[in-house]
Amino acid sequence: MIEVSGLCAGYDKVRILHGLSFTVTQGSLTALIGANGAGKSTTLRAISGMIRPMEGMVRLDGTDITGWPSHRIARAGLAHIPEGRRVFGQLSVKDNLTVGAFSRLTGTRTRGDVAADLERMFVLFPRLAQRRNQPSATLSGGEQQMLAIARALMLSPSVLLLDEPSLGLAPKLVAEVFEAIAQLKAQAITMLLVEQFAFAALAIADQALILENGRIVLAGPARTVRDDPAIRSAYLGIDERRETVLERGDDCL
Amino acid sequence: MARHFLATWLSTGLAISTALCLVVPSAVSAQNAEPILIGVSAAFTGGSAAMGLSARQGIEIAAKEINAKGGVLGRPLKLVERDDEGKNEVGVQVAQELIDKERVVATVGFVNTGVALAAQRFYEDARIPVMSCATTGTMVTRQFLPPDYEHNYVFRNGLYDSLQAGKMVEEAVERRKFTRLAILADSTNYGQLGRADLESALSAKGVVPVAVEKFNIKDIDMTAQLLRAKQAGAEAILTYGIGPELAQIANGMAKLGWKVPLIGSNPMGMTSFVEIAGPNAEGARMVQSFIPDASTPRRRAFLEAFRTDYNLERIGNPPSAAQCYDAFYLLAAALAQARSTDGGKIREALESLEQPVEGVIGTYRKPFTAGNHDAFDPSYALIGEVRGGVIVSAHESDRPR
Amino acid sequence: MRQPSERLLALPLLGLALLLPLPIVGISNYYVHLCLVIAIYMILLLGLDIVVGYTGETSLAHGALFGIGAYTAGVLFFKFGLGFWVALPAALVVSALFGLLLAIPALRVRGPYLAMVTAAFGAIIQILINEMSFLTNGPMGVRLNRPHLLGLLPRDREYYYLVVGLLLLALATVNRIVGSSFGRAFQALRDAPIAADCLGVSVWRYKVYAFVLSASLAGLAGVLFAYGEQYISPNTYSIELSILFLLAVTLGGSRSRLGALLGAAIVVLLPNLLADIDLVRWIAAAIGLGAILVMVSRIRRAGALTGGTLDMPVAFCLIAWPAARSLTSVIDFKLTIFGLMILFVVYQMPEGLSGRLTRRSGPAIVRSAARPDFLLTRDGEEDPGDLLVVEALTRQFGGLVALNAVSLTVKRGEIHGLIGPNGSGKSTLINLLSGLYPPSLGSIRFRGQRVDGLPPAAIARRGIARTFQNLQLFGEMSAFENVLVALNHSLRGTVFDVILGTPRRRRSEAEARTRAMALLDFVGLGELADEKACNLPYGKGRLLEIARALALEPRLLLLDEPAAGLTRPEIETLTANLRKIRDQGVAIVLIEHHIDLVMALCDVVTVLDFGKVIAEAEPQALSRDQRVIDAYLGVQQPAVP
Amino acid sequence: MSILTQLLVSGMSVGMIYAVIAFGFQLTFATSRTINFGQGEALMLGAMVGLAVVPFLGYWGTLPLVLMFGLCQGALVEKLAVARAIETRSDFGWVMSTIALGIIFKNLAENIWGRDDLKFPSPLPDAPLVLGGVHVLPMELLITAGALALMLGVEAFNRGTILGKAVIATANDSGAAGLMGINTPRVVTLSYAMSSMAAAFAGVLVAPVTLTGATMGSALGLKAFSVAIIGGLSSGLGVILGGLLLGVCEKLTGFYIATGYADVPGLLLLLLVLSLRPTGLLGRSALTKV
Repeated sequence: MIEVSGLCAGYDKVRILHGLSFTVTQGSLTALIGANGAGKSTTLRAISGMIRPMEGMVRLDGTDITGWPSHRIARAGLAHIPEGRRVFGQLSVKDNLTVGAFSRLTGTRTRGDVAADLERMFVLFPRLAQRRNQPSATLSGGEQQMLAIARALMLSPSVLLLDEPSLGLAPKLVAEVFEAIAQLKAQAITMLLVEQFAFAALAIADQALILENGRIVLAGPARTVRDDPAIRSAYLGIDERRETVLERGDDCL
Repeated sequence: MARHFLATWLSTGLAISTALCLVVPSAVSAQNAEPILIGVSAAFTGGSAAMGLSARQGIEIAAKEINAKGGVLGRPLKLVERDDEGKNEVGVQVAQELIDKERVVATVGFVNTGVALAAQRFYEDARIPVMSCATTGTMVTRQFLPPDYEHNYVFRNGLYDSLQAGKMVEEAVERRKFTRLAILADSTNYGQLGRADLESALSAKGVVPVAVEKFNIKDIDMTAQLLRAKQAGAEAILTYGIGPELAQIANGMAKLGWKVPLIGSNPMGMTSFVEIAGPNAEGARMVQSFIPDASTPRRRAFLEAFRTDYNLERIGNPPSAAQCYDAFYLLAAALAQARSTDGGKIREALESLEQPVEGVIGTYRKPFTAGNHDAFDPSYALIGEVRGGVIVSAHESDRPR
Repeated sequence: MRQPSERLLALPLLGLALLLPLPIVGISNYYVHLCLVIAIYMILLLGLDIVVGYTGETSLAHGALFGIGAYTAGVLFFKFGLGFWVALPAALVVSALFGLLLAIPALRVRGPYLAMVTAAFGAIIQILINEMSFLTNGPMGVRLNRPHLLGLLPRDREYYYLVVGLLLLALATVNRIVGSSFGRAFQALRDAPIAADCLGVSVWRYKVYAFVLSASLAGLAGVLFAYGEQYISPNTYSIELSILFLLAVTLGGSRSRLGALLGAAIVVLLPNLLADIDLVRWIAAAIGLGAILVMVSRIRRAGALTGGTLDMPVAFCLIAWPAARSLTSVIDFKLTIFGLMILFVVYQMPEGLSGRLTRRSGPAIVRSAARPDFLLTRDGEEDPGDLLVVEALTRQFGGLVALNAVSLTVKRGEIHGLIGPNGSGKSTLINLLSGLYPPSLGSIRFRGQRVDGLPPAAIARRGIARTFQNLQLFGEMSAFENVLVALNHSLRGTVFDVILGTPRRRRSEAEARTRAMALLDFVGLGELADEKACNLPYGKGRLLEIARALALEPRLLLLDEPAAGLTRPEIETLTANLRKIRDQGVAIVLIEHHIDLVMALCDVVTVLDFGKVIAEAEPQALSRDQRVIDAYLGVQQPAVP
Repeated sequence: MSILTQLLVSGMSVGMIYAVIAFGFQLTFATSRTINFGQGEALMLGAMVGLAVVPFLGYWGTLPLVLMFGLCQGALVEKLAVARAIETRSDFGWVMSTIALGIIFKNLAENIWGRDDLKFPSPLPDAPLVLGGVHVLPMELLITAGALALMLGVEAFNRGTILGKAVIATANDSGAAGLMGINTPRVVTLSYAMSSMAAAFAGVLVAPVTLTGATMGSALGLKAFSVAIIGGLSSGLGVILGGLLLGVCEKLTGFYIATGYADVPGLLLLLLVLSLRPTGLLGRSALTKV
């Protein structure tokens, strides 16, 4: 469970987030939606410790984790799949997954059966199994995204933050990624999802948060947000055929 | 919290108490008479530090001895020591500081010829005598000769290059009859000035060196230089460099399995050469002004002082220490004779010392004249040899002066 | 109105005024010489500061450049018997040439790499001076005699005044330059080199300027040093000297004339101070006392002792005194003390000493009344109907084809939308149009001329301006200065006009200031003109980028997501502004995800997907295009319950 | 012919010395994009500490102690000079503070061990081996073997252990590594520790054949820096290649051109490499993203 209250964050002296407060309840999937520059990625980064919140509080499963460095938050059970995949290119697929279990292998977190989890990932993502010993830099974009998700799961997290998992993927792969997310939801992992395909994200989410210029302008059940034409025209753009045109992630190159 | 509290107050207390100590003037048993200030300018850091430190130690021992006997003119001698770092520009600053701020009556020291050449003009202008006791550049005492200058204030008792080069060539060409000689000199102005003197001394004997090579300070491998000398068919190597690199040459020769005699200038006598080259140093010969043996009571006391004052079994560079020690005595004698701290009078006294001055190198009888400011003549140049890890006289005839 | 450069000048001038009478009132030669060396070092540091402080590069070659100046004098004297007055201009020219040489690698590498290149450069120079005995007299060095000047004062005093005079001249020159478009350009290429290039401020050109200027000052210092010391030898100009100069800049503080003075004074005086053990003990006691006072005030403020009461620096200061007390001679520990000072300054005073003493100020801001006749472009020439014609443009990155045979035409005065999913190549297209990447294949014609393959600065000067998706502002400069940088093209005159402050230069500078302010007002940032760019909120930063791009007086404006991060009222202002810009005849290529903005503004929209143009149409027609819908929604639409 | 071979062999053994020091630059550059400008001093401290304990433990007994010392010294450098600079993202900061620490270490060593160069006893016979007319010291062979062993050891550590993988992960993407629960600041500290360990090890390796004293590091450190840049700060094979190239270049120029110019081709090579391939001979290049 994540509880965020009064969260302000940004880069250098520039504030991006202006006092966010929301809760992602245990085992639910919340979609975070907003235009480019609204502060979606910044929100995830401030929660996972990649940037230090300027004000406010973040709690993970009841523990105050505000201002903790990211590695400590990871050890507390929060996994963050950062935007742009960011796999460790020099390491093989298997080593990427092993490093994903770093905090389990080096003590503080309960170890469990890492080897078994590794095999489970290869079952979950059969494409990765074929490339097990290949340096991850040589994988295709879709495979890297699978690897990034699998790597995060190796932490056996209680909370998972996903930042634009569909970014730059061919439509077929997008569907695969969403399928995987749906499976995780079935395992009752708490998830916060930033997604450019707002329509698709709302379809699988329980709750929705709409972010505008660093402020939450609307929070509610995903279904309501999706089905209410007034909300859609006010926050998501115009008519539904074009709606996703609004919601695109950051551009690459 | 409590720990911080304690730590902070402890340190605060410490700081306050130390600050109080400062206010209480440190008890110094000063003699009543105002001391005579003598400047010491030498390299205590940098590449020539080994020689500079030996020089400083020699001077300090001499000053201590003289002060123990009541000083000069009833006044103690106080040393004002400054590190010129072997850098010309620092030497210039030090000279001006000693002259204008500290107002020394004379300065002893100087290791680097370049520093001496850059800094001496200020002493000359201020009419303050300089006893240059570890420089080797032949030019050092000849920078301000009449008639261009009224009087020359630079004196030296040290082995200057042309003297050393002459001795090295004599050893190589006359005594040992080598005709194919290679010169290895370092790339500093010490090495290159010496190289020039060596070449002219050789040409005076009608010998042209078969190879003239350079190496840098801190070079760790001399293969290229040695192979070039070997290729040229050298029968012996004349070196102009300082201890550590010379040791690398000796070691490099051993590595290449090419053993020809090494004949070097004064710094080959540095402890670092003998130690680092170890067995490869055996048989190397070099020009020395002083070979540390306890052959006279004076020398015994001198070596003993190093042991007690500096805890040194072996002096880093014995000639520098001995030359500077003697230089200080010469200066003290001149002060006594001049009965004045006026630079001009001291210079006059130095140029006409009436009493012989006994030093560790020898006894100086009228070492300087108005026309000659170098106390040493070729008879001061001895040939030392590394035997069993120590430097001894190579030739019987060179035994104590 | 007070010129800021004068304010900056005031403090060092004060220091110099204090130093000036010293040599007259019969002070000892020692101090005169110390002041002389300080003055000479200061000249060099003024130059080094241009490279280190303004362009943000590291140079370990300045010791060698200093040597080049000194040896220009040395060689002229030694080989040709030519004296000071020939050496002075000659050294400036020779060292400037070497600066030019040094600038070449600096164009290719930065950071530790550049540090190494400059170190290697310095080492080679030193070896050459040492080895080329036929020219330089090698390690034996060269002796020189000071020039005869007026003969009114002793020679060394006269020389001192000469050096101080030249220092003031150098100071004034550097002040003029860094306060001018040159200084702004230097800082721009430090903060955001890519943006500088895209604003027509050629990184290449200004880096060369900076290095040449810096090298000439080093050369000037070198020749003065040679005649000041009257004896030079190669071993002086080593990497240690270069490091010493860098340390002086660090200690004194960069981007500050006062810093140069302080830095020079510290590195010259420190060894002399440390030689005096009693003085050192007093100073150490004072430092210890200061540390105690700091601690006491901290306890007062916190109301109790906390962990912060005794931090590392304070602890260091506390042990300074007992340490000094226990040592009989600190001179042996001189370098340690030096090192500790640097660590202290790097962490406690990253701005250097001068940063602590003064507060920086930007250039004077010209407030102007709103001008209804404000024109975005003053270029009278008529554009062709097809302003920009892109044909079969392809760009590959390794195996990835980011842009695949894209063709499009932007007409005069139209707003051309560019949309498409992420990774579809929109930003790549903008980067190719602005010259950041050369195309792999294909051509770009702008106003009828080929521009593909031209460097960004050249393209910018032909009339294509852009903004960046990830802000590329000159962070350390004010909003006003950010716009001024882009107005460099409107300034008349050369670097000599800047140094001399000629009327035509002043006039165009004043015009530029007025215009910069007008542009800021135009985008609605007039109130924030003084604010440092890095302090601006995200949305304001985007507006500033637009103002900056407009300062180029472009015929084509490339906007990469200008509305991202803007609030609704801001978006409305932006919409209105973009219309105004178009109405003045400037064409716009607009990448934007706010679809309502695209719909409202664009005359035509091109849709990219996977590097290819999949549609080009009027906005209204677009929403009915099945290919576009597929690209956005994905062919296999996720199941919706 | 035998002269040429001799020069090549001598150049290569010197080159391996450069390479092993340069290797340390690479370790820290990978994880933190910073390097220790006091690397030469780390080498010197290793040699001096080794010299201090060698009479009690013997050469081989000294090694583990020196390696431990190197680890600690590197960690100290990182804590004092680099950590804060990384935090504040100040480029100039770490350059100046590592230079400053280097100066301090050198000065302290001068005051502790004196300014003279000292003899470091060689664990192997001083007599050269003659292999096909080429003379080579047993110690030189040990240096080459030791340097290779060290590099292979570090490589094995990186490939084989979870901690090593964490180091590579941090080098690849520090931010993402943090998300895996890797304490990246500590990994940077570790890389500095390993870098200084490599330098200290190099110190004890080379001390018996070079000069051992407080100033031994400066010249070597600078040479090693050139090597790292020539070879590429991101390539392990690069530093070996760069080292060999520089070492051989020096010897060949010294013999065939003039000994005074021995350093010039190396420096020219450096300038050339940097102007043609700024990331070094085997370095990877990165495209600036806008």
